[in-house]
Amino acid sequence: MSNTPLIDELVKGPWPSFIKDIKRTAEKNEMCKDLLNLLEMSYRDKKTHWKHGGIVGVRGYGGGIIGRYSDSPELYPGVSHFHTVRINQPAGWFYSTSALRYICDLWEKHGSGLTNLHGSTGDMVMLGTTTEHLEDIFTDLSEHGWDLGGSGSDMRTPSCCLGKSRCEFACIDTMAICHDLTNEWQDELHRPAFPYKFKIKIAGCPNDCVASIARSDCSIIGTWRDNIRQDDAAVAKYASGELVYGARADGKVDIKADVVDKCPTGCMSYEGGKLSIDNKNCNRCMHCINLMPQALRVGVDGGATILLGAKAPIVQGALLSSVLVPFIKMDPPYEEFKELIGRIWEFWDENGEARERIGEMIVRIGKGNFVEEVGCDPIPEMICEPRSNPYIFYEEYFEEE
Amino acid sequence: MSNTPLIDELVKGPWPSFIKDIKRTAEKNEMCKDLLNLLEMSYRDKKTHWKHGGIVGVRGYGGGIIGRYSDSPELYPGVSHFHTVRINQPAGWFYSTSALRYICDLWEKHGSGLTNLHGSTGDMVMLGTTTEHLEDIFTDLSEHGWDLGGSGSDMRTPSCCLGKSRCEFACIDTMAICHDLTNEWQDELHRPAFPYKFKIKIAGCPNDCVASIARSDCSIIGTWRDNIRQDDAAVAKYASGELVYGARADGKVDIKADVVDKCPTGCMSYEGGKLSIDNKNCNRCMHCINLMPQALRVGVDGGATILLGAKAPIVQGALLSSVLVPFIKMDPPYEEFKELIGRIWEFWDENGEARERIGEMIVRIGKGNFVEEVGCDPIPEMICEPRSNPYIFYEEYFEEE
Amino acid sequence: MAAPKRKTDIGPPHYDQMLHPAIKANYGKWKSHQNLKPGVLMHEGESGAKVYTVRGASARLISITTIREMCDLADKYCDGFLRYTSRNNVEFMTDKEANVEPLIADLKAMGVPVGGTGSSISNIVHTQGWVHCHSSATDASGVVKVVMDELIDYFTSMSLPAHLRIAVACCLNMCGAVHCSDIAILGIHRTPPTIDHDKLGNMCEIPTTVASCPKAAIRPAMVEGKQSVEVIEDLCMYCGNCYTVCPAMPIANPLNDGISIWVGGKVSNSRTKPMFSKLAIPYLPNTPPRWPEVSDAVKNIVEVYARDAKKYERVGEWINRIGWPQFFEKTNLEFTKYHIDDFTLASSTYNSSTHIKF
Amino acid sequence: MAAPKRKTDIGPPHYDQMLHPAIKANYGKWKSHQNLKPGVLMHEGESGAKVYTVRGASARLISITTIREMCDLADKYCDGFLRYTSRNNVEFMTDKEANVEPLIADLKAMGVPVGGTGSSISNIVHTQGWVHCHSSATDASGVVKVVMDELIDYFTSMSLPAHLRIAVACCLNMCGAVHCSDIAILGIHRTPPTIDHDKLGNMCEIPTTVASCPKAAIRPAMVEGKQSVEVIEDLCMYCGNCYTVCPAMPIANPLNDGISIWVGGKVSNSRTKPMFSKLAIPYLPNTPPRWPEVSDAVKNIVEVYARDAKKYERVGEWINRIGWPQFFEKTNLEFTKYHIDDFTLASSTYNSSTHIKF
Ligand code: SRM
Ligand code: SRM
Ligand code: SRM
Ligand code: SRM
Ligand code: SF4
Ligand code: SF4
Ligand code: SF4
Ligand code: SF4
Ligand code: SF4
Ligand code: SF4
Ligand code: SF4
Ligand code: SF4
Repeated sequence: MSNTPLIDELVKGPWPSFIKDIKRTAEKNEMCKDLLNLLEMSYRDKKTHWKHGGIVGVRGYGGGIIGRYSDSPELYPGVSHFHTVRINQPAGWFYSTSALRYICDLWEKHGSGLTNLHGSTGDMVMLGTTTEHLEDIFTDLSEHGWDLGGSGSDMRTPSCCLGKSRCEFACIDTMAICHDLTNEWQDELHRPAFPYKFKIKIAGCPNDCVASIARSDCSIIGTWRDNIRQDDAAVAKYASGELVYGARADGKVDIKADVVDKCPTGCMSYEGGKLSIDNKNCNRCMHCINLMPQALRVGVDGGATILLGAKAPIVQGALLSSVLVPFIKMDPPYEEFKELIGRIWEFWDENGEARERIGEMIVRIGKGNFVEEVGCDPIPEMICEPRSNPYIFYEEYFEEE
Repeated sequence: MSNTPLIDELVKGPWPSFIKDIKRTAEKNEMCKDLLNLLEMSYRDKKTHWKHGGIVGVRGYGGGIIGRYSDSPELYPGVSHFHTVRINQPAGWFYSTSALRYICDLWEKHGSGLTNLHGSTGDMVMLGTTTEHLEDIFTDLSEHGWDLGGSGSDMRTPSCCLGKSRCEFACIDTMAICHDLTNEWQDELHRPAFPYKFKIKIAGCPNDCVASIARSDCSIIGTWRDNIRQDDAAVAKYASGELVYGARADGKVDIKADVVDKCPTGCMSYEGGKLSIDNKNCNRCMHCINLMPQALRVGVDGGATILLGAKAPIVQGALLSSVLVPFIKMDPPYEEFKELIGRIWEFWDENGEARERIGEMIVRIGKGNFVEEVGCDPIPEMICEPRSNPYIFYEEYFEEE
Repeated sequence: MAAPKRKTDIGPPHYDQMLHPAIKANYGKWKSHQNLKPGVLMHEGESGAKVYTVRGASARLISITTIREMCDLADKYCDGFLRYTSRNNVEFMTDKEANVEPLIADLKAMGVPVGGTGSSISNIVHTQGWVHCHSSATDASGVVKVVMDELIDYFTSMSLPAHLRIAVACCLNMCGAVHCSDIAILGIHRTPPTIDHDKLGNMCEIPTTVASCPKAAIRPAMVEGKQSVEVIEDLCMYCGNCYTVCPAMPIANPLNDGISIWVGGKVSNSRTKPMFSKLAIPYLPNTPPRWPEVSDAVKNIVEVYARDAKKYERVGEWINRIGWPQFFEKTNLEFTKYHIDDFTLASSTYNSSTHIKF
Repeated sequence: MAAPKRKTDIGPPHYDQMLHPAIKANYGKWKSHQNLKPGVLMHEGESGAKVYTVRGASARLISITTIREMCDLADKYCDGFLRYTSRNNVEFMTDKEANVEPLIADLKAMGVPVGGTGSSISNIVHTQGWVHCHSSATDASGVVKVVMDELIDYFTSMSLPAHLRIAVACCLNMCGAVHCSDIAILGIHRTPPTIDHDKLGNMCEIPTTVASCPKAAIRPAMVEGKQSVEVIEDLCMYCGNCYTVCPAMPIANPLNDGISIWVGGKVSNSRTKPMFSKLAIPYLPNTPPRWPEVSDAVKNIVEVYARDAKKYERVGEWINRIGWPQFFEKTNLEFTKYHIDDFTLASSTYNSSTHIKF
């Protein structure tokens, strides 16, 4: 009988099985074997068997490694140390097989052979190594042109959707931006000096395929200022069913019901076979473009909306990013953007409390104050609605003469 | 030249002038004269000249009188004391002229002759009398079948829209309910014993013509459970323009655009001249009925939605009332409703902090807990959406055996 | 001499005694109504009975002189009955159609505008102001008068896209449904309270005073050997609740008190849910006797709305359709940091989307 | 022996080296795309060039054995290039249409389902769980496996009304976009932390520990002569943040830890604004290895949605149309007091209207 009857249940079924995969690799790797044993124990006890992480790292770096120790080193020595190495992924998660094979070889030599492709932040997450391997891993990586990602109170590894590399919706060059910012801020990435973590995610358009608005302290989301490009001949083809919305099995588009009536601003009309868009009232939601990509295209005057402050619930409740700059051009070298972030970091550094994300600080000090302090003008695009409570801190008043 | 050049400016213009009115009355009443002088002073100084009220009242009552003293008794002795008497209005603010004339006579004798018909809570607000008159006023009033309204931390004078007396939309008999509750709870109205004020307002339908949802701790709003009554012949008349929505100058009803497309639930359709309502999905917003009152009528199975907690901003921000009971029959003697309010008061009495409105207490202790404590079942109608934060206080858990 | 009779807890007179016979006869048996013209309603009973209502404006702050005149009219045309509305208008009801026009003529002669029904601007709900309240940052009745002088044509017609409801409150206590009005005019203080340390200890309970502050800006303090409090001025946003609780902390400041304007609230459930009003103008100066800045500002908002909104759109519904950026653009109002909420629900008002119009 | 070269701060390799030539050639010059069938996209450049993408499922927790197999396929069909998506699927791109079907066949042979495009259920974003995290209340990869085993037909087809995105997080830290998912599966603790008073003073900074609690449930305390803290259990809602900050306050409790289910979140700005997920099921037991309660619950919600929603309605948009009462009715889920928010924005979630369906 198997040692691991519980997790063996997860070998069954049509979805790719991580247990099967670990088992295959365990044939050549002791750490994998003990990981399976430890995991079986968790499945039995309904409890994690990892201890609170210790601080481990590589020389000169304050982040990039997550220390991890099991609570049962005597039982399963193979995973008594089982640290994670976060390798900074190439922008857009594109790989040559030679690059990937190099990583596999490295992890065969220095680790458990297990990875997450990718971690939620975007890194290549190399699961399971021991402290003694860390320096070698780092040296090897850097020799081959790779570097570590972030962890702790630093700028975290930026990530992005594939943008202009394979998407006609991209209003900004997400991968170029991601690569540039990552390099510009290597020090902020590798040497934690902030009140808390700071994540940047870049999406090419409001579809936000990298979920930046939900999970980055700074969301850079592509948009456009001019008009939706429209190809009337293609509209007619959608109307006739010659073209379909391919992303649904049942993709025949009813232009009135599926497009016009679903436009959130009501700025479209379809009469006598003519589709018209009142672009001044379009809020760039993407719906019509998503449905009829052959007929409608984003404008040509691309740039980004900058939003700040998304984070998970703890401590004061989850936040989504919210608008700071409605439109900014994002052309290299991105000076205007970088200066803005510089001012934001400076202000956060001085005013953020320990373990206070930027979004929490904005709520605490008031978005109006924050906006002013980082040198932006308060504008109604920043909010869904003005305050309804009358608790206003008036800063100017008259004095008796 | 006039003594009151500033407020004289308010005699001009087409809207009824309260200054003109006070001036006319000042011819016979000294208090009016000095009120004008004091007001002129406020208009000049841009500042109130009333002092923080003192506690005055009538024997056996804890409320109904608002004490008021001017800060300039030496200048304007006529208003050195200028208390308000709140007389409990008849339900629906209907009067016989004899009743009103009695009040006028009383106020000619014992007060300034000035009133608010009506105060925001609903009372007849008799402005300006002195402490010595109070007992006489009360005795006279009670002899003539009148009583005082509320003030302080008591149940405040309930008020209601005119309901069934003159409105076909009324799903409940607002005036009967208002009168009954006012009488049922005379003690609660006259002897402040609550943590803070408690206001009840009753509207006959979701149009809420008494703004109960914005300004009553307990809002009783009429609604119906069965179907909208529909008269197809009248629908056709609206379609043809024979009938119009009279409340707009330009009241011709375009049934598709003005009614169906504005229905918030999308539960109506109008095809081939036939108007259909999917009543199961109607949320009783009233819009279609408002627009075509000759064609559509509220259902016949009337009752009320009970909502709790509206209040002005101070301290923790304004609240609107929110749903406690989606539907309750409101037939005399209203036992079920009264028992519910009894439980609510009991719980508030025990758990409310000083000067904490019931709405604030509900927010503080959690609406789920409140609902449970007052013996209601938590139901999704109470909320717009379930919690999005994971900060749940689980009350039940397993113990080791 | 016998003590005068003194009954208690008898409650208000029964409304039955106050109803016109035609109202009583059709009570609970109404079928429908029509809005015949501005200020005139006709309600029809199941039986076919008809009752006409004429609605007239009232200053709300009215004297017995005026009330008696209203009674005279009710005696003349309405068999001795009348009523007031939830917005303080006066209503005359009769079952005699022939009475309607003469009644209107008499009302006009008396200086009472007729209107306020349907898609109009009805009477302004308001509060005491300098006429009776110690807490007021501005006058109420005076502001109402000047604003309605300016907007009277909207009272006497039904030309707006939908109902438009205005309210005035003279301080943040907001007596009235000010916080849910299409347009709200709100008196505000803009400087922290002053403290009379000599009196505070005697006049006020210190814990209650401390607890009264929404921003926790008040702390107990010994001042010159006296038990008193101090105000952390950086935290104070001038709500005046401390003054409500403690008379030794007056907050009125003639130089700085003023008026703020709020828009887009509603109460009815018609179409959309009830909504709070939102800040449009953070501060206008207090300029009695005719507050021209205030009446101009309100008029401007009304006019832009009247031009731009679609049929059956309340102010808040209109703004929600066009978006706040366009509201500020079209009304030519300045957007400032004060518009951005910073109180407890602030984060729920941030624009967490890329929905932006360029 | 010379020390090995050690460069720092060189950043990641440039993506240029990682791009298929056809991707490079059309970079920034894409015109449009089509979704040819589940898991297969075709992008068309301005020049007329076509690139085919085949998307395969991945467990995300993958070993070098699997990665090398993926590389083999990329070498065989895609000139040695591949990528991973933001939801951890693997994508193979080629400009040779003829390669598509053989590639799919090889993937299937390898046990890799092809799909996840368009109106499907794509891969489940998830976290570490018992495989690597000290904080986890449940496993992540195992839960993903059993749920996707159940829902695989929705991955390999595009039959849903719209995209459906599921995420799993193993504790309230919610690594991943769990809080904005159509369906979120969240590991939860349900009992307060225990305190190791012997270790706390040495291991943890007491002020930081006290500050870590969202409910102010932690207070400094002397326990048996040791500097430590105490937890006011009535205030604790088991978030585990104290444990994150202080290892001497473990919160895992095998008897009571479990899973909650959340619905209706979204991230895209398409049509509606991004939305948080809302509580659907407050607690399901932790039942490894196959968590049948969890996979059944998720499947039920998906099926009701698939039946009831209109075209192009995400889960949250569907619920907003029908209303939460009908959501609970149609899914046959129990509504409890736990669903009613009681945290800082609670009052904004109350139903302040009479909009109710009977
Ligand atoms: C590895 C990863 C999960 C995964 O399986 O992919 C991860 C794992 C951990 N996260 Fe995370 N987080 C990871 C992405 C996220 C994300 C998603 C994202 O970055 O897009 C979030 C939500 C967004 C956000 O940042 O708010 C996230 C929110 C947290 C939080 C809550 C932070 C907050 O402000 O609320 C914590 C707690 C903390 O910081 O102490 C946390 C803490 C942790 C720790 C370090 C546990 C701890 O308390 O110290 C976990 C280490 C697990 C381990 O042993 O490997 N992790 N964490 C992700 C990083 C991989 C990568 O680098 O690519
Ligand atoms: C490959 C990927 C980007 C990447 O850099 O990795 C991607 C690629 C595309 N997305 Fe996406 N999206 C990707 C993650 C996302 C995400 C993020 C997420 O799921 O965490 C979102 C936000 C989801 C949300 O709202 O919760 C996302 C929301 C969309 C939408 C908006 C859908 C909606 O109606 O809400 C579209 C438009 C559409 O498909 O109609 C879209 C459309 C597209 C298009 C059609 C864009 C294009 O023209 O090429 C791409 C093919 C989509 C497809 O799968 O049918 N993509 N897309 C991601 C694939 C993930 C996966 O493996 O499943
Ligand atoms: C007379 C009246 C205004 C009017 O001109 O109509 C009024 C006048 C006062 N209100 Fe009011 N309130 C009046 C209706 C309201 C309403 C509206 C309503 O009842 O529908 C509200 C908003 C709804 C609510 O209750 O929240 C209202 C909210 C307040 C508040 C704030 C309470 C809160 O919880 O936020 C205060 C402050 C207080 O209670 O200390 C207050 C306090 C006061 C005081 C007693 C001033 C004070 O601080 O002690 C005012 C006395 C003025 C005077 O000298 O006459 N008044 N007050 C209204 C009562 C007349 C009547 O009985 O019919
Ligand atoms: C007389 C009065 C009730 C009372 O007991 O005093 C009343 C009476 C009627 N209301 Fe009202 N409403 C009265 C205050 C209100 C209020 C409260 C307020 O303004 O403070 C509201 C809520 C306003 C808000 O949302 O801010 C109110 C919202 C409505 C509505 C919904 C309008 C909307 O579209 O939002 C209707 C329906 C309609 O007119 O189409 C309505 C309809 C009606 C009808 C047509 C009902 C009927 O069938 O008789 C009555 C004649 C209305 C008219 O003026 O055209 N009544 N009505 C109140 C007159 C006040 C005044 O003098 O102007
Ligand atoms: S976010 Fe926009 S640009 Fe980026 S992949 Fe998605 S659809 Fe394309
Ligand atoms: S992008 Fe959205 S808002 Fe703009 S026209 Fe298309 S559907 Fe309407
Ligand atoms: S609330 Fe309804 S019942 Fe009462 S007066 Fe208004 S419309 Fe009529
Ligand atoms: S009452 Fe409102 S929700 Fe119901 S059918 Fe009429 S418009 Fe629609
Ligand atoms: S709003 Fe303020 S100032 Fe005006 S009456 Fe009410 S408490 Fe007094
Ligand atoms: S005015 Fe308001 S905020 Fe200022 S101290 Fe007084 S109670 Fe506090
Ligand atoms: S969600 Fe919690 S348990 Fe899971 S990886 Fe993140 S921190 Fe660890
Ligand atoms: S688990 Fe959360 S709520 Fe409970 S004591 Fe710890 S930090 Fe506070």
